[in-house]
Amino acid sequence: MAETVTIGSKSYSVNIRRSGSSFRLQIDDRDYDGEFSRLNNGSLEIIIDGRRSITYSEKKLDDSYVFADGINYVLRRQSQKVGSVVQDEPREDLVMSPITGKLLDRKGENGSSVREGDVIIVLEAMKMEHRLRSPRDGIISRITSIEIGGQVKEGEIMFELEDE
Amino acid sequence: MAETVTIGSKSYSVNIRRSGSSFRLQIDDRDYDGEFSRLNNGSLEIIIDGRRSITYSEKKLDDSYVFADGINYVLRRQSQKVGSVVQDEPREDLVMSPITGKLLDRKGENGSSVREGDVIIVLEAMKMEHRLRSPRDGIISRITSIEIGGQVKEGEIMFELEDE
Amino acid sequence: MIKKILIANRGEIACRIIKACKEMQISAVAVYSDVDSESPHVLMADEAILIGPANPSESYLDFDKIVDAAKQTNSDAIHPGYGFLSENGDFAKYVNDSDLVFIGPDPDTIKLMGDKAESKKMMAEAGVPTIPGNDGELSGNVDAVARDIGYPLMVKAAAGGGGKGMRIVESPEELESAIEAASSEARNSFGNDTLILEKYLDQPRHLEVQILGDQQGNVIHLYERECSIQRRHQKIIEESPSPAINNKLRKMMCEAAVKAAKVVNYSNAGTVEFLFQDGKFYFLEMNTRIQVEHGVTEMVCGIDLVKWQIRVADGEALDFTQNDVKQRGHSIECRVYAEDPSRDFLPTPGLIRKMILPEGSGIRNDVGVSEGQEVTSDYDPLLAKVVVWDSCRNSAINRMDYALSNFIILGLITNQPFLRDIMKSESYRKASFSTRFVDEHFSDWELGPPSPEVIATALLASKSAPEKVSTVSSRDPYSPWSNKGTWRQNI
Amino acid sequence: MIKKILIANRGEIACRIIKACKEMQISAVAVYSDVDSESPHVLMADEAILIGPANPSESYLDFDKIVDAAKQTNSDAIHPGYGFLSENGDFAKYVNDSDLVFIGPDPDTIKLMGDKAESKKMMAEAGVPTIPGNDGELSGNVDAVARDIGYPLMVKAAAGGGGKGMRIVESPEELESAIEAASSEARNSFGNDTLILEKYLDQPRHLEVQILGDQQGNVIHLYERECSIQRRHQKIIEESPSPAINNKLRKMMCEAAVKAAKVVNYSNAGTVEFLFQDGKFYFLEMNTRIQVEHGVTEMVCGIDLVKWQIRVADGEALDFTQNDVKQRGHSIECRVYAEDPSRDFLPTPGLIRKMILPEGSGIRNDVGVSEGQEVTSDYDPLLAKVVVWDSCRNSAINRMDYALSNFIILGLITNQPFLRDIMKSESYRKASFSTRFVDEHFSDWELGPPSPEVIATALLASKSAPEKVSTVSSRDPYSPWSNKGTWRQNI
Repeated sequence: MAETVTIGSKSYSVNIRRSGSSFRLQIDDRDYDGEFSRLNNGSLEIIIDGRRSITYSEKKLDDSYVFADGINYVLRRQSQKVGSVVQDEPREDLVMSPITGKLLDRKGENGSSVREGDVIIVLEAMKMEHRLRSPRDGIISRITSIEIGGQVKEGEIMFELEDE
Repeated sequence: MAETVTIGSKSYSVNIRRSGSSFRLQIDDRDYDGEFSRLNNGSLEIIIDGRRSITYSEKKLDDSYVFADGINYVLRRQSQKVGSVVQDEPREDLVMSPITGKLLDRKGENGSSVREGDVIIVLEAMKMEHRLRSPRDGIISRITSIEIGGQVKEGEIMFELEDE
Repeated sequence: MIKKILIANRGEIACRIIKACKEMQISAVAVYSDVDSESPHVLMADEAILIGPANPSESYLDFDKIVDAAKQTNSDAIHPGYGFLSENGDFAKYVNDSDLVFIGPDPDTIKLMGDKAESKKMMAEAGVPTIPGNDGELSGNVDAVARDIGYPLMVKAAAGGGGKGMRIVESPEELESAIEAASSEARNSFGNDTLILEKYLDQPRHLEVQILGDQQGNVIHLYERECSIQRRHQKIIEESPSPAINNKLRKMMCEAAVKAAKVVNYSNAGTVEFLFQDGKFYFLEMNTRIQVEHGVTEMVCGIDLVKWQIRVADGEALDFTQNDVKQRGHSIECRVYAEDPSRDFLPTPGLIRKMILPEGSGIRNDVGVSEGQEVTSDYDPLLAKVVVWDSCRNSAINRMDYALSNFIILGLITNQPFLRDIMKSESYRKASFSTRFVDEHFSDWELGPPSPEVIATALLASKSAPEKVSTVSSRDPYSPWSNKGTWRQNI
Repeated sequence: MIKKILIANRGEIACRIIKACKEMQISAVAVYSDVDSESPHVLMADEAILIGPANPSESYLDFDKIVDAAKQTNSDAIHPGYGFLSENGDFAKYVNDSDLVFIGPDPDTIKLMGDKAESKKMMAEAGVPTIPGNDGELSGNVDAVARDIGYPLMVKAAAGGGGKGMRIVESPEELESAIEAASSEARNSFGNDTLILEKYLDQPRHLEVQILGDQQGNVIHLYERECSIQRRHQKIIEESPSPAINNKLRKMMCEAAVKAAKVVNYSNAGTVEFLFQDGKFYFLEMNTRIQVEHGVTEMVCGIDLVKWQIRVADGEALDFTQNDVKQRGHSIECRVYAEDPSRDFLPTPGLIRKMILPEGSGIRNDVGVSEGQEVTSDYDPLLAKVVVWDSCRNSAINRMDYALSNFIILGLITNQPFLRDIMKSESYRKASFSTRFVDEHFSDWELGPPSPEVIATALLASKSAPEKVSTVSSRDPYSPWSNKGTWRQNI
């Protein structure tokens, strides 16, 4: 079953079929044949097209952390439903926290009318402030009820807009 | 149940009773009360008499490997049978290989008469030769049948003596 | 005689100071907040005292809790590290008043240097070059004032900030309208239309000189550091020597820094920061503490700054003179941060699931985290500093790229790929950069496309991998496997 | 132009060379035997070629397999490291004859220096001090010969070995009877009663001078190393500078070493070894390769020996002169071996279950093993070298003790505790030692008794430990936990 792997801002449709120590990897429209084995130090030895790489990885839910080619990567995996080609549009109405941190300020409440670019939420993480702005003109239909100074988690909904 | 722990050439009779994060440790005739917890980096935090140590350990069968106080220790554990006070005398007639390595030479065969100090077996490990000498005058009643150049394991019997 | 030091800090600098203590056979006391109970500085120290919750104002910034902890543990001195209370003159005074040694300069010196306007004035009077500008209110013949300062210059609101009431003026013709615009903006924004003129540096480098003074009045410099590679006005890559200055300028700047330090009777370690452009340097400010980037100076000069901080605080005199301090070779530091350079350097907390550090000749790792540790969003995202030394700048860059390409850290996003790309860039290698380097060359940085091995690893890791069979027959023994290696991959 | 190098070695030195290659942007090819298929040098290299079974004569010592591997991978050069084929003149010649660059001196130089009697004679003729003795057959006025050499001296069988036919003579009165006894013993043991007289050094130090020469005829020295701390005639601790010599002696010895190297038109890195006693030094032998202990010289002189080996082999001339080479500070190396110092340094193979290296300012780890690796009995038991640098010998010792006390290696017995005890010993700190140091001070060494924490850890580790609860209430926040730390424990 194909899945989508996202690295940074780019996504790839990938699939792997394994047989013993061999595998066939599909990335978008390209196929790669390879072999792999687990080494004693916990790394993987991967050979694709005669080229050998020693790689390391860790996993947490849908996130994979991979060290290869001298670079540390973070990959997010989502399985694709077969036959499903329609992807969810990003919902511009919903603004989520991009970080885990502290709620410093909330400049609005349910029913507030806001303009595109207005700062609605101020967060702090690692000594730096982060401002969440309104993605468009509208009215706040929902806003986080976390108290000022409280903890915010990455991905948590901060506010939602509706049309005026 | 008490057990014997050997570090280098010294042995200690030890026992531990644990309750939650507390423990009472007995080493020979002394008692120690302490607390312990596992830290996220895999180490143990041990507090005995108000003094804190961060220790690391690994285990393999009866061997425990412990890093504490800036020293790497190897401990061998043997459980003691309750009531058993008689310990096996070391058998002077039996000579075992102290190392894992290669058999370089065998200077004797079954029935050979040998003198104390004669070199009977020559081993090699890590580019160094090790000579196993006869512990006393006697006759070889048994000697390893491994061929010259073959592998020898630590603890394997190399030869045995009987009286002339 | 200092026998026990409390370190009023956390992270890599606390670890750095504890190591110095251990090597000097001085006991080290850590303080920590709730979330730091298993942080490396806590595990390394001889004693550790919990001083409060994660919020710094209730722990690492709390005068009383820190001084109490020092008293309780019979500490003789407090080392503030950098950040937190390190440049708080009131804290330094409080420590001294509590009969503890503050490892840093005199409280009055800290306070004086903390007042940026006052210290600039003092330095100008002492003959240290400062950024030209009018000090008081703008009046009289403005054209003449502007001509004296030279173009381009900046008109800015004295009460200003955040870019408001500020205009860059390229030529005399633009001056009048710029003053009018800035003045009106300043009035509207701050209710105060007082303006000042200042020379505008459009491509400044950030250079700084390391100073070390003792209580006997000896002050020496340990040459300069180049710290122009910054993001969000925070340094990420530093080096020494600076590739921008020749020996004559180096000498002038270092002597100016010593002069600046002597004016304030400076003792302990400190840094005089300069902006540098078009062959001229200007005093910016003095940092009255150890700097994050002190390691590059240590490697080039062969002098342990933290140990000397402790010694001079203990009353020892420097046992070497200016002539004994020589620069040898070249050193570079890269700061490894938990942040995402492709998303405006957003902090990226997370759990460090695996960490393997680079090792080898000329590589030094100053690390503040360990495998298994949760990097929370409570503190600065600095995870580690990789410092390298080699005989020349080019070799040092190659060594740094090697070191970074062997820095394995899994479980969170870091700027490691970004740092590698800077090391490989022509613009960095040519050393023709200013503090605008990141904006000019790396503002749209994105991680390059992954090789198939990266995807394969992610997809295969969750499956049970076969163990490697290492007999001769398992594969062609003479097949040369081409390891793509690391640095060659990401050009 | 060398673009790809095959490293005919394994372990830490292979890793060291591969790192130099990567920093120089040269491809590195590893060779390995069956048991090394997952060794670090194999994983680090750009390519890796299996060349045979564990037995070195069928792999790491096999001329043809190594040269074939170089040919197959289109390598330009072969670096032999130390040990194995590094001082085999025939191999060097075979490499050169195969149109590959041998990274080392000329094959003839290797052969010449491999003949210890011949090279001693040559050095004596060139005016390099050698151990005084009669060269040919003992005849004529033996008393006069002995007087010239000086007492104590040694009478030894020319054909001898193993201590037979050998007598130490303290004074002229003992000479005649010693010659008679040795002569008779020699006749009985070797069927040859030819005797030679040689000065006897009862407390020699082992000093050596690092040499570096290019193909243009430039030869410089990089000062001395002190390598007196040995066991089984193998070095375990080295340092630079030597605490035994003053600058005058240093100059004489280093100049003698350069003279020795120039006599044989030496190019590449090499080491001239001396014995030193009573203010006099004597040529012992020349090692025509990189030494295990080259790191201490690199740290003190700031010159990368392995990179220069590659450059001069490639025809580059040294870009610095003798005057540019300065000693700065003090460096010490400790070799961490898989061996048991309490059982006559018996090798102790095993699986490395955990390894954490020391990190920080002035600490360099040259490592040849990794976590998860089986250390087999097939090769040298050297696991890693810890090299430290600090401004003076005393600080360097403290830093080494800190570094060793943070070197975690679990799964096999190592000499780490032994090394720590040497660092702490008065005898080492006083630096008044000879090559008999270990025999004199540490022959009965045993691991000290463990603290209760050690036993507790062993017994508790197998039980499921509670996770640490880090809320304030879980324990008295103001209880100062006294971490026993490390180095203070084991005095």
